[in-house]
Amino acid sequence: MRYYNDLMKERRVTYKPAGKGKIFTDPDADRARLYFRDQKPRKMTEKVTTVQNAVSEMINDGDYVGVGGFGANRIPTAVLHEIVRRKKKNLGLAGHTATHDFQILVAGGCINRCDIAYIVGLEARGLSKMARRAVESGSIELTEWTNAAVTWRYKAAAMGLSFLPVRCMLGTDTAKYSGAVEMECPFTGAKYLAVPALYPDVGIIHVHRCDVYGNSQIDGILIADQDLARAAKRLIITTERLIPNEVIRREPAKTVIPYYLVDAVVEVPFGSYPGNMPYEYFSDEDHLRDWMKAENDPHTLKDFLERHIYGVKDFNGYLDAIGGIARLQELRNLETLVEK
Amino acid sequence: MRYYNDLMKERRVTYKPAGKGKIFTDPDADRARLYFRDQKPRKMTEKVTTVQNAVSEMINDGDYVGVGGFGANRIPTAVLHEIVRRKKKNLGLAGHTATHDFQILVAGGCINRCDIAYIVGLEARGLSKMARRAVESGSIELTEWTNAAVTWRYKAAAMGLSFLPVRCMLGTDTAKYSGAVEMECPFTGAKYLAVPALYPDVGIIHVHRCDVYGNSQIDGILIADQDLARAAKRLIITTERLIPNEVIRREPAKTVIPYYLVDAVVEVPFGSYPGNMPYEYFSDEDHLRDWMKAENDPHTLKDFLERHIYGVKDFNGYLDAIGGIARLQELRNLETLVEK
Amino acid sequence: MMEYNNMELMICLASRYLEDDSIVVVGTGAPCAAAMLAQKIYSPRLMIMFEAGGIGPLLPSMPISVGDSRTFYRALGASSMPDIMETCQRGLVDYTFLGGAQIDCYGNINSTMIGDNHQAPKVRFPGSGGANDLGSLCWKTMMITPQDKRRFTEKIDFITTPGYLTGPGAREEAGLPPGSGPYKVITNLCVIGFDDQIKKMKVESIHPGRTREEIIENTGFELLWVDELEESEPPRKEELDILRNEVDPYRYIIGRE
Amino acid sequence: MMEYNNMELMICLASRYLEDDSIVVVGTGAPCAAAMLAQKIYSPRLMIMFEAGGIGPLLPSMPISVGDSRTFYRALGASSMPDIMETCQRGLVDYTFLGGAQIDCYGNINSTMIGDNHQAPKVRFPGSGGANDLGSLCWKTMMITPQDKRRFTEKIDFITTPGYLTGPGAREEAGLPPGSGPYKVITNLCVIGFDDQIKKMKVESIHPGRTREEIIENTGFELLWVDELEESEPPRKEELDILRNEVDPYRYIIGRE
Repeated sequence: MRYYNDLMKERRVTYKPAGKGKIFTDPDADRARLYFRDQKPRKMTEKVTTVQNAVSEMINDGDYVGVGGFGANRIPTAVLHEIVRRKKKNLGLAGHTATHDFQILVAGGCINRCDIAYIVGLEARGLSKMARRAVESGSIELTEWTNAAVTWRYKAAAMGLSFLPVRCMLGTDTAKYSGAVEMECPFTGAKYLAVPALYPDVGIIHVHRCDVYGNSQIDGILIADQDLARAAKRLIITTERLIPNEVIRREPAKTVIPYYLVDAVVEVPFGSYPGNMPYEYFSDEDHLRDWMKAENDPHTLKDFLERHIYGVKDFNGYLDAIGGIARLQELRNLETLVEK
Repeated sequence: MRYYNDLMKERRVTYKPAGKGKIFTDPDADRARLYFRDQKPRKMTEKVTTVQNAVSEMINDGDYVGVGGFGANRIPTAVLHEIVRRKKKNLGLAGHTATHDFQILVAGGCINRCDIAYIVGLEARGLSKMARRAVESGSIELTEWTNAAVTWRYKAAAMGLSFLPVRCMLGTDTAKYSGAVEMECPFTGAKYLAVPALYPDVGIIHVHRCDVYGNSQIDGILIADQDLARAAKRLIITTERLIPNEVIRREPAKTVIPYYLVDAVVEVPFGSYPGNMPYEYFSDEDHLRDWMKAENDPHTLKDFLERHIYGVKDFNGYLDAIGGIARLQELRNLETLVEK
Repeated sequence: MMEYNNMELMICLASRYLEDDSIVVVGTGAPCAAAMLAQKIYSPRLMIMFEAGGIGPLLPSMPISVGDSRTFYRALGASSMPDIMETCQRGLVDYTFLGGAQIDCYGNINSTMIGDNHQAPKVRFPGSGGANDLGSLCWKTMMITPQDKRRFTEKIDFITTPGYLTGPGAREEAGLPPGSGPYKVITNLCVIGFDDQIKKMKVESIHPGRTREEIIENTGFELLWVDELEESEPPRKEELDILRNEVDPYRYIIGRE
Repeated sequence: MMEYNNMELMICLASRYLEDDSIVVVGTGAPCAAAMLAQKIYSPRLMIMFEAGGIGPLLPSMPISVGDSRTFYRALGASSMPDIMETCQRGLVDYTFLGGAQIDCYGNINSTMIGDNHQAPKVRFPGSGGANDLGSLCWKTMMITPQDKRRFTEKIDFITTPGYLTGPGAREEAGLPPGSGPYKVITNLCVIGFDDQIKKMKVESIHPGRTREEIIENTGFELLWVDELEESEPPRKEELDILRNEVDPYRYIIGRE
């Protein structure tokens, strides 16, 4: 039997920054602990509020934001629109497969720095010309990462650490424009990159259901939201529907986000529209195509945004503008593969 | 805004073993990758077998074993008894709140080395005199850790890494008798201990239900089993009941252990007895008390083991010996809080 | 005045230190009884967590194991050990309760072994379990323990769980989270806190009928004493009633004394 | 001989490389079509994973996003991005498919930007997404891409995803898992592998109607050629029928050419 300690002795090693990308958020776990101790409400109290109040009270100009879901799947659209309507400025963003969410925030001119895993594109749908122009103009400060790197940065924070070792990015320009650090394994000497914990100022996550305290259930894939919820200093939950606490207690294993992580709860039916909400409604590909088409011309885009965001009072106004219940019913049938 | 990179530059740091405990398993992630590539069956094929075959084909003398559940909760008792019946020798064990499982394996004289988080005791029930004698005799090589350290060692392996940084054990004798290494954070300079990934040769986990391929669901807390299943080189699943694959596909989010992690599947109703199986049956505290009482005298213990393990053909024989269906029905009523 | 035994006394006193709207991770036995009692009288919204994954259960009875099904009965969550430990590491858990075979003046605890040969100890205990993790990562660590010279010793045989280690600054120096550490030790004789400056045990109140001399006799190191030493308030009738009738009706814990 | 377009050709060829009983992580578009086609003809037990968490779905149609609900429709599992990425990092994933704007002779891929000013690039692409992760951590990386001088260049503007980096041993030297790396590049002109020794692109077969000269003209670096250069077997009738009628009936992908 081989004992690995026989190989082990005190030794000097080198930590070397792998890139020149900026780290926009404080990875310090002790400072995060103090914040969580002093600012996170342990009290299981009603947290139900409006989108307007959640955004005005919990998102400040300059904050760094992490958005749940995956681009145009289970995204908190209502909060993103409200951020735009309120003209929030100089936000930082975790661009963790940020597709339509990125598009919304860039349209509003809200972002001035971004940790990139995936931006500008909308996956199979093509690219957002407007977002692309904004990035190419140099108006957004950029640090490169990957989807796994950002998910692990959230996980580092969720674990209460200041870093995690990873095996991606090594040897590439992605690393050279990242904030990762080259290091080695204390046991094997293998090369790793260390990535810094990412504790966003605000996390925004849309869920299927939660109680008034914020105990939340999500159906289907979690993407990175179990970790984002734990990493975020403040957490806004929007939910398809509010449920009694009793339903939470009936199946405790379904609680992905417990109340003590949550600072605000808003009930927003169809809240991921025009994104896909698993088991509820499919993405509105027509509307997403209209948006991308509107970007061909600044005037058209201005009109489009006026019609759907600036000119409506709230998210329900937006839903009315895109066709209301009738359209949402079609998207429900698409999602559930019901043929009519 | 403060940028953390401004603090960063290439620098020399020290890695220093914090303890003299031995590391019993290979933490090397590259070797684990090659094992997983070459030996893990990607094929979604029927894996149903018997306890006898699973133990004889998949557990060798000298192997290092990780046991699922938590001491006397959701433990794979049938496999543990079969290991004893087959007189497996020189096993290593992850003593991750190992209570009745430890007691069984030590009674069989199967273990010669142990990563300790918690051994010898049975929580509120008291201590196993027999297990204590065995440990005090020096016959088992011991390395100290903690419950969190072992769970994170599994997680390091589950993540495909060779180590993880942790904030427990620091400053204590627990660290001095561990295999951890002192290191510091590449971003903040904070002190950490690095713990080596734990890839057991064999993992054994009892679940509520799985299909013939091994896709498994667990009700209630997972303890560390989501990570143990991913860390183990070979994985034996025992299950309360086999279910059709169709049931798995109906709620994919409930799959805690997908088939490609699983090497053998055995249907063992009441398989956690005398341990607690959440929502199914409570622990048999009378039987556990009888076992502990039998340890007062080597002869009594020998008789006890003969009656319940060596002298019965299989796990059903054991269940008959303790009172069969009638007793199990009582334990079911205890678990579900049904008053009769 | 009501009759009560030492275990009842310690549980009742401990329950008063658990603030409402806070989070506590407990083990089985007296700590769990104290938390349950606190919930029923002082801190109805105290959130109890168990290290194996249970979050905020409506405990129907005393758990036998920190991983048994009672620990997540009608709970708010049923997750995993890494989730709970990481919640502690992240700084969200206010209190924890530990026990041990030996404790020193800095609140360092031994639950591993007696003797000096680790491979063949004179007496082997279970080891850390989650104790080291909780004592390292939760904000305030409390202990419920009988007090005698064997347990309260100048030098413990093995530091399983860190108290203030060697004194002021030692936890931080070791890399443990600043601001965490031992908070109260509740014994059959007195309630002990820790001096803010030198981080050593400091007696805060003496239980009814006990004396300073008795405490000194039962302690293997020098204790500090607060200036205005008080008498501990004995168990109230409501506490004892609920403890005996609702928390531990079968006297699993309070019958142990 | 049947008519087919370049996209159909590439998808059919790619589908033949996915062994049965293996695991592939795919994105949307052509790779997903190739995996679905493989499942329906050659590798019924090929397990398709998506980086956002979908495991082994019975895909009812082509996903629009690697995180949409189709990616876990009647799936074996619906987990999370860290779970999938860690499964790759652990060495359990055999194949992945990537695309990109530029590729060099070592299979390094650029999907980040054109230009030399990172803060204000001439052209910005989405970035790595999961590409770097999958190309670093899966065993065999395949590409489906049109071939021209603009894409197949001597020096790419930005290495988003590692191929063999600077040649033999470079991946290992960088710390990437030994034994992983680029496997096949399937273009509209030919199928390209990588030389075992020098890790550079080596043409293995030329598509019907294409010539060596045409390939050279459309490549910005020197290619290697296998000694026994073959003609790629064109799409079979069964492949095209199933691709057109079952995999992509609305011609989302195959109509793009």
